[in-house]
Amino acid sequence: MSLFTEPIGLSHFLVVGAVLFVCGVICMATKRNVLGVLMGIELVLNGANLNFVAFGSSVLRPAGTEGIGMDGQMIALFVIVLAAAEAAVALAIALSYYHAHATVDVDRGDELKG
Amino acid sequence: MDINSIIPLLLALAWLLPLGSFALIFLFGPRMGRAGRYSAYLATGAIVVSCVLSFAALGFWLTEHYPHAAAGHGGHVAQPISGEWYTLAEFGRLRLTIGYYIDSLTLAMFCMVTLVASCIHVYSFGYMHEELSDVTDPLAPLSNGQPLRRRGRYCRFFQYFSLFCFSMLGLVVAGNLAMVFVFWELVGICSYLLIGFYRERRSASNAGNKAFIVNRVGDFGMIVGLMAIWTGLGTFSFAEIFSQVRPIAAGHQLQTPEGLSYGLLVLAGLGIFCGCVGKSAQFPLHVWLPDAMEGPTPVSALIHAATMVAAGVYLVGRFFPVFTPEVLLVIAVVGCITLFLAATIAITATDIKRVLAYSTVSQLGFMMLALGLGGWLAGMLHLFTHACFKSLLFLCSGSVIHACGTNEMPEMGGLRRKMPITSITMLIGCLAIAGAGIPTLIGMSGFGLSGFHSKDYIMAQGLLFSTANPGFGPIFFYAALIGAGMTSFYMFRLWYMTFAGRPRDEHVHSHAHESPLSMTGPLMVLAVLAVVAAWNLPFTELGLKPLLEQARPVGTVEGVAGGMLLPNVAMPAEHLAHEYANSVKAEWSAFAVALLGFLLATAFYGLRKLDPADARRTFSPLYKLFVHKWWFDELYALLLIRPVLRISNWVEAIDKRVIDWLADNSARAVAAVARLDDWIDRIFVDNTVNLLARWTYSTGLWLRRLQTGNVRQYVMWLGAGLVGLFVLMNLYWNYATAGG
Amino acid sequence: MSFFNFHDPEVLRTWLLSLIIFLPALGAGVLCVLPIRSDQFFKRFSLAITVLVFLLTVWLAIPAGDSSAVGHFTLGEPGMQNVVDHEWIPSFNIRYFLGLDGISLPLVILTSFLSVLAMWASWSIDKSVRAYCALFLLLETGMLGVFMALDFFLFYVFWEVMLLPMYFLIGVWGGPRREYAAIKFFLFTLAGSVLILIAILVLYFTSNPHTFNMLTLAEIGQMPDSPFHQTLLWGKSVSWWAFVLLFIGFAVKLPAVPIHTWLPDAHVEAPTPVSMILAGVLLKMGGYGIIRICYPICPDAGYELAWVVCGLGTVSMVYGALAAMAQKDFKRLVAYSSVSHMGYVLLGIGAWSATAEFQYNTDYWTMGMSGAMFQMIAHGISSAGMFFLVGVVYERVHHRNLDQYGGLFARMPVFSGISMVIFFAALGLPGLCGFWGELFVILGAWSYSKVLAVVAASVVILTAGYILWTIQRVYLGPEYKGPHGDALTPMTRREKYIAAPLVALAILLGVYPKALFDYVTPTVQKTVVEMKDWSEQPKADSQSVGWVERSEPHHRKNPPKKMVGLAPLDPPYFSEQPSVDLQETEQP
Amino acid sequence: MNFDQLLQNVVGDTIGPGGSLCAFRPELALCATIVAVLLAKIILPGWKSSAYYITLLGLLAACFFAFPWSWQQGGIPAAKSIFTGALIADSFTVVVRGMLLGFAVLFATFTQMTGVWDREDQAEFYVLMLGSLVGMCLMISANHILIVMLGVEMAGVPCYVLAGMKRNQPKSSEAALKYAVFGAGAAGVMLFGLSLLAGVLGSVQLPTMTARLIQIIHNGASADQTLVLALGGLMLMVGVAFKLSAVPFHFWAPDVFEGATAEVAAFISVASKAAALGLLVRLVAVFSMPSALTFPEGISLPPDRLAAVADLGVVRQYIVALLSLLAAVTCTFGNLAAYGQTNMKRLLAYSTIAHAGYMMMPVAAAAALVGSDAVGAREAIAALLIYLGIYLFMNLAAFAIVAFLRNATGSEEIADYAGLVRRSPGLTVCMAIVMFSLVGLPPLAGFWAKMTVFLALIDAKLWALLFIGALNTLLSLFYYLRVVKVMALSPEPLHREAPTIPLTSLVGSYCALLTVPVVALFFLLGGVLYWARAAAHTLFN
Repeated sequence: MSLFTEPIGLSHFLVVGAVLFVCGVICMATKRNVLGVLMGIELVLNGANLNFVAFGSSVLRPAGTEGIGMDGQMIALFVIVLAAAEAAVALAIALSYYHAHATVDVDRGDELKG
Repeated sequence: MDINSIIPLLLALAWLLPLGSFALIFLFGPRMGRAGRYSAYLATGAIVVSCVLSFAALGFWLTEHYPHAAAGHGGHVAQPISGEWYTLAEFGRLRLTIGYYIDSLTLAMFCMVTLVASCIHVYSFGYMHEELSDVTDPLAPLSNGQPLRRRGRYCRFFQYFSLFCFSMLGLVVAGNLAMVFVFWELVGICSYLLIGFYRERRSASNAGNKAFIVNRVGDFGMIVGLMAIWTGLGTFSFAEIFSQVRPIAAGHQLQTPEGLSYGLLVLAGLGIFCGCVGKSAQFPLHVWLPDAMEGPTPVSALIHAATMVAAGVYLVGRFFPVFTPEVLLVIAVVGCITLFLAATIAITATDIKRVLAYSTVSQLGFMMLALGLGGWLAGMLHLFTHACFKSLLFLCSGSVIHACGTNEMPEMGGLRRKMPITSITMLIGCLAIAGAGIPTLIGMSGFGLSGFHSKDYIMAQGLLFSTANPGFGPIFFYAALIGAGMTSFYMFRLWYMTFAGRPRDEHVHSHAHESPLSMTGPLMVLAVLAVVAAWNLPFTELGLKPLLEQARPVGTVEGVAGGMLLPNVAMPAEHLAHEYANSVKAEWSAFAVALLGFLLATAFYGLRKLDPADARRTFSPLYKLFVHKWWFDELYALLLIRPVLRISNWVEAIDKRVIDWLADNSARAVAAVARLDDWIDRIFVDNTVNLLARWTYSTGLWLRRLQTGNVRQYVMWLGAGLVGLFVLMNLYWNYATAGG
Repeated sequence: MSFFNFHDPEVLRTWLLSLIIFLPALGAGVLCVLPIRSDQFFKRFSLAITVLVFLLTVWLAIPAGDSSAVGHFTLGEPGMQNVVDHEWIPSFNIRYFLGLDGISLPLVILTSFLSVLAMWASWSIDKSVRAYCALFLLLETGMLGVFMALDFFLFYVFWEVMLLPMYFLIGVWGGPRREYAAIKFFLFTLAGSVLILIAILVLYFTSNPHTFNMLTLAEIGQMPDSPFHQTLLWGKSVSWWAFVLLFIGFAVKLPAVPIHTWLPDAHVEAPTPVSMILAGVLLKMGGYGIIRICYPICPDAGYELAWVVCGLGTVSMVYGALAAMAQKDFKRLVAYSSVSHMGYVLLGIGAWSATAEFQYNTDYWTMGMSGAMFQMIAHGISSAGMFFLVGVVYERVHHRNLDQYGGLFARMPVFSGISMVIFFAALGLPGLCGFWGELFVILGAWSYSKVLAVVAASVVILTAGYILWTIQRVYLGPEYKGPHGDALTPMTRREKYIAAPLVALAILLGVYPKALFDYVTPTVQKTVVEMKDWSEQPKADSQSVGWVERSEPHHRKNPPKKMVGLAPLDPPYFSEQPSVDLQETEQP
Repeated sequence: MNFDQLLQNVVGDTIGPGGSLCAFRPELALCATIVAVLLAKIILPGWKSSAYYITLLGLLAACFFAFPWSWQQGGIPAAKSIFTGALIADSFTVVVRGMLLGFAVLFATFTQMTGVWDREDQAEFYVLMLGSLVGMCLMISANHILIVMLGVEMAGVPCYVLAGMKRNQPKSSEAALKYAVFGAGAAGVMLFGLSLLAGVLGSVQLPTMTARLIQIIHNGASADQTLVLALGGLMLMVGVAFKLSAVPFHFWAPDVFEGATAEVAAFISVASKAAALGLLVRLVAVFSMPSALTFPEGISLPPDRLAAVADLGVVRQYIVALLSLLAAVTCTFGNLAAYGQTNMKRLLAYSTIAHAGYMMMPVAAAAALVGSDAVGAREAIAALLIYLGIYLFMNLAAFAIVAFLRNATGSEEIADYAGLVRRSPGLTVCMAIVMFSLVGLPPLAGFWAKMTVFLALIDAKLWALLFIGALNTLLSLFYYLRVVKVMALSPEPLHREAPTIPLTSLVGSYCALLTVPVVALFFLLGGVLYWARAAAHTLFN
């Protein structure tokens, strides 16, 4: 039976998480706008987050297996905070980048190479 | 008083005195009087004193070993005095020492060398006097065409002379082969220095190099011989070598010692002889001696006539017991070729000194021939007599050159009246070398100048050998005969062209004058020697022959039996050669050819009945051959020198082109790789990312059209790296698990 | 802390040897910080240091006789003397282990002696003298250390220490193409020393217990069932590989064809004093390394590869001589003559190792190897002299083109006289130092291979050829043909004083070689006898194919190194204190 | 258990005698310093360099707390986990942390000396540095997924800012952006990997995860389990590799080093690398060997420990393969790429990459050895620490000289160093020593760094790595030598004269101070060795 027919379970969450992760990476890799890139980062982190939460939930866990329990949720919270902090820093850097280059196009920053 | 201790002492003194004078002149030479004129007295004093000492030593020797007629041939054999002065190096059983090996031969050599050397030293006073002041050397032109003016080098000349005397005496007294080799090289270097005495002249320095290098070729062979002996017998000392090769147990007959196969024994003999070939200018290494005449005439007289070149013969004589018959045969052949070759060249040479040089080579050939045929005494005797008359001849020629200022005989002539002493002494010399004398008539035995006796012995030995080995024996005898004939021819040709007839070059003739007493004196002394050298003291048994007879190597009295390789070649016993039947034939034939040569010379140059030019024309091919010295120099240049130089250039090229090329390029290669890698970093990475990006686009993902920029490329590479690593690890994993 | 208890001879020895090695380095340090700016002072100071070191080494060389003063050398005593042995890095069993025997002592003295002369010859250096002197002194420390070190690791360290000063001395004070020459020298030597390092590690790990002690390693290597016999790679034994690596490393220094090309460039570009040191001392390290390390530690490999060694030696002799004959540059010519002369060393050593094959008469081996040693010393004297003389004339006329000399005899008589002696010494004239080494080497080679010996003997002709030709082109002839003719002034007093000792030594060693052999021979004989015993061992399964079929007898189960390593609890710095008492000193 | 009992336990475990906090004092000191610095900026704005001195004070205090005074008497205590298993406190933590703090002291002084931050944002600089330092301390003592994540982020994020702190400089901000984006991406990947691991292994505490891993392997892992585990491990490794700037995750390094100031470059190249290696060692140690802390109650395990060790063999093999691959590629790539460089900082960046490669080798060796002899593995880790300790001095010295020269000439191009030896010989000598030490020539400490690593490789029989390492040593010679050549041999350029920095000056003496150990440690290896072994002592048991 396939994912689509079976009831929502752990694997569905994981699939979504994986998709988020991939989207994030591709977004980072394709967006020229700094903010877009930062969004990509958020997507990646949240993909991981989703995994943690899913693994942590006692409902989704197959019976008789050890899970990570509350740790999952806790880590998710921490990651959210981390993401926020990182976003702040990244935005600040983006700002100074904008000051320096008068644009937020990351492709303009190609002085350093080789 | 024990001669075993006193004689070595005397000889050591006689040997070291010249060294002392050398050191003194080397250090203070130029400060000895004006232009160092007193250095001459020092050197001469030294050599004269050592001459006296040598004769004293001889006297002591005679007190023990007075030769008796009764002793007969090889009857009384005197024990040689051998010992060591100090040790050079010691490796377990192997010892290398400075020692001595003294028998009557050594003593005779000492007396001869010192005596001749003293004469020549005195002679040099006069001959070299121009070196006292500044010298103008027309033969060394400067780049601006002017002749070179240089300081005189009077003291240097005597300094080198002293060094030479030291080396020569050391060579004679040497107690082992290594020591012989040491002084062998030293005399070589002395001759190099003295040949190149006029070092500004290109010809002189070339001749010096030629002499030394050709000698080195000989020494190379000698080293091989040394190696064989050293490794086989574990010693260099003559006494031990002889006792091993000719043990008493075997009645002093030649036998191969353990550790040395017969082949190696032959090789050793050949090697040693090879050294002698170089030193004594035998074929094929004879080419250096004529060029060596670039040196001052006293040098030619002392080194290149009387002593050094004889050293080769001396060594052959000294090492005689170790030579197998095969080696002796080789020696004979070489000697035979040499004496003929050199004589032919001497016939056509016009440079007075070169004529003498070639005659020297030829005479040395005679000695080698004699030794090779087993005529030990003959060879040695000829060595001594030749030393006397050849040095005399050279000194005379020197006096002539000194008077005329040229070496070319065609520019001389008619000097008889101008320089009577020189001409007469030279005539004596010619007679001596030609072997003038009265052969054995009924009853009374043959009698003549010194050369007569020695040559007579050689002829006799040759004849005897031919009878002993009828197969090929006669060749040697006839070659010797022809050689003797040519000898008398070119010697008298020389005398006639120089002294007889009317002057050819008025300018030269007008300047000519008799030399000062310092030069004529030695001439007269040597002339006397040239006459009497081979005689016994009247009414005694005391003379060169019996003296040398004492030194005859033990076990060779009865000749040398056939060897392993050539069993049927036997060197006959020498005393048989003096049997009446044999010697009378030899003497008369020798006398006849000598006379013939004399008459021819008279006919050509004395009475001018025949014109040399006709002869040249008739025999033009031969003449060309002779006058070009058989094209030996050209041959060597073509076969040896140029190839070596070319090879050395190749080697140089290899170094530059190949090895360095490799080294440099490997370095460059690394750098190139680096650049490539850098290039990869710049281009390849970006492009892959581009490719990757385009690929993602073309896969029709629902992405917008994307353009790659640096940061994003990096991120892309992050993902790519992840995937790549994963794939790699998977591959590795499958491989590893599959591999077990 | 009894390290200053000078009544203890051990302590005195330690101080003496360490002083000899490190005094120059100390001087270099002082030189760097001195607030003086006078170049003359720097030179004088460094000269004083070198002289001091030389005197100390001379003190070492004085035969002890019955008075056993510390440091004197006991003649006829073959073993190690003046041994100094302290812990350095105990956890790797690395020791500060110095010692002298008949092989190393002469080289040590040669080093200090040439350093004095070279330093004195440096008077003409005028470019940043302070750095020059400092580097020079550092170099001397390295050289002395190499010859004294008995701990393999220490040896390697000193070996590398020489590298950098030499690089800078050539690269900064050299001629026009100095950078190329310097880099070339550096890379060649470094590549060599990397190989040496690998070999050292392999031996270290194969020996059990792990040790860097050369003498112990030699003992292990000569054991009947030595752990070095186990197969390492491609069916070749450990000792085979070690030998090959070490040999290549040393052959670069020696230098042997075809890895010699750094030498001519380095010499041509280096300033005169550096050339003197380079030719006089550095080349000897190759030979020393082979004698001291390669053969004793890997006898079987040496036995197996003797033909390579001897062959290389002979090839180098011929090759160098031929190449020298083709040179136009005076200094290049001398450099190539060095290649040729060091070939004798290689041949002597190699032949020594190989005669084990068919005869057990140790005397000939001893002779060959002593000859090699003698040749090293003699070449140290003659080549240093030649380079100095070249430098003298180069300083005057600033060119080295052989075709543009001539007539120097008239212009500089004393100089020419000295040159004659030195060049004849190089030519191998009897009565001068060059002769005996060559003679004994060739005589020794005969018992290994007659062909090689004959070829080697033939080199005397080539040698005579290029040396005489050089003399003719430079000193003889009517007049000087090159530029700056008026600058050809006679030798200064300083130059005479530098050349005189070289001439004197050349003559002394030529007339009385025993003076040197008395030091060398006993040790050589000992080594040779050891080798003989080794080669007389039953070698049923050790045929020259290598050691393929050998099982691995000494494969270590749990290495004792770890036992040492397990104890991090002992306080940190006790391990640093060199303990004075000799626990397990050099071998019985 | 009821709640207050739990509370009791927690409190006792945290602040009780020998509780977690006393093992955590250095980090606390750092945090306090951060606060102090910020306060000082508000309270005494007049005092220009207040930040520096307070930082120095705090760092010294941290060092004091970090120094293991008790070892002399009690010997090295066994490892213990603190904060209920979040962190692990053992000799490794102590030594590496001490190394970091010591470096920080030198570094702070150095920045104060170059005075790039002698502006109003000096305080921020030090705060960021300290914050990053705290993150690093967490990294090296991580025992829990969360701590791994936190540590990496805390260590990383401030560095992004530092890289971009040169205002209005395009290069600087560009570098910062690249660093941030790349770093964030790497962190994301790592986090995802961690989530996978945690999910499959059903735990977030590393030792427990190992235990589960053993269980799974023992019972035979299913294919997809293996796949997910491998992928997760790989993603985790990506995060570490980014910190290590290991190929192919190194792209940020050259750009950041060039864009940021030399000071920041020094910090990133030494401190964050050391921390990353610490983390790597932690992970390898945990996953390659069941540690004493591995067996919490309630997990059924294979009968004995040996079996467990055996079970982990496959994991070790995986780790060794991965690390060897990365190490070989990194070291070769770095060395070769360094050739073409003309900018000194860029060259040093590539050399840093190369050295990261060298430093991963002993870890691989350790992983390879653990199974057979743990002692050998410890030796390998000790080799790594020796390398780190020596590398710290060499690189700091190199960057310091670069910075001083930049201050003097305003250029960081190698070509502009030409003829430096004439003007400031002392500095040139220092640079030469450092360069040759980076090559690894005796008698310089760098030799021991490489030597010990190679010894470890030989011990682990990783011949391929050994060969590559030796080869690279030879390769690296060229470009280091080039720098020295330009400084010493090349003639002084005509248009401008090289700067004059005598060793007697302040900065000169600082360089000398950093160079002395580079020479001295060669002869006094024993001390370093002692500490390195002490650090490795508590690992793998």
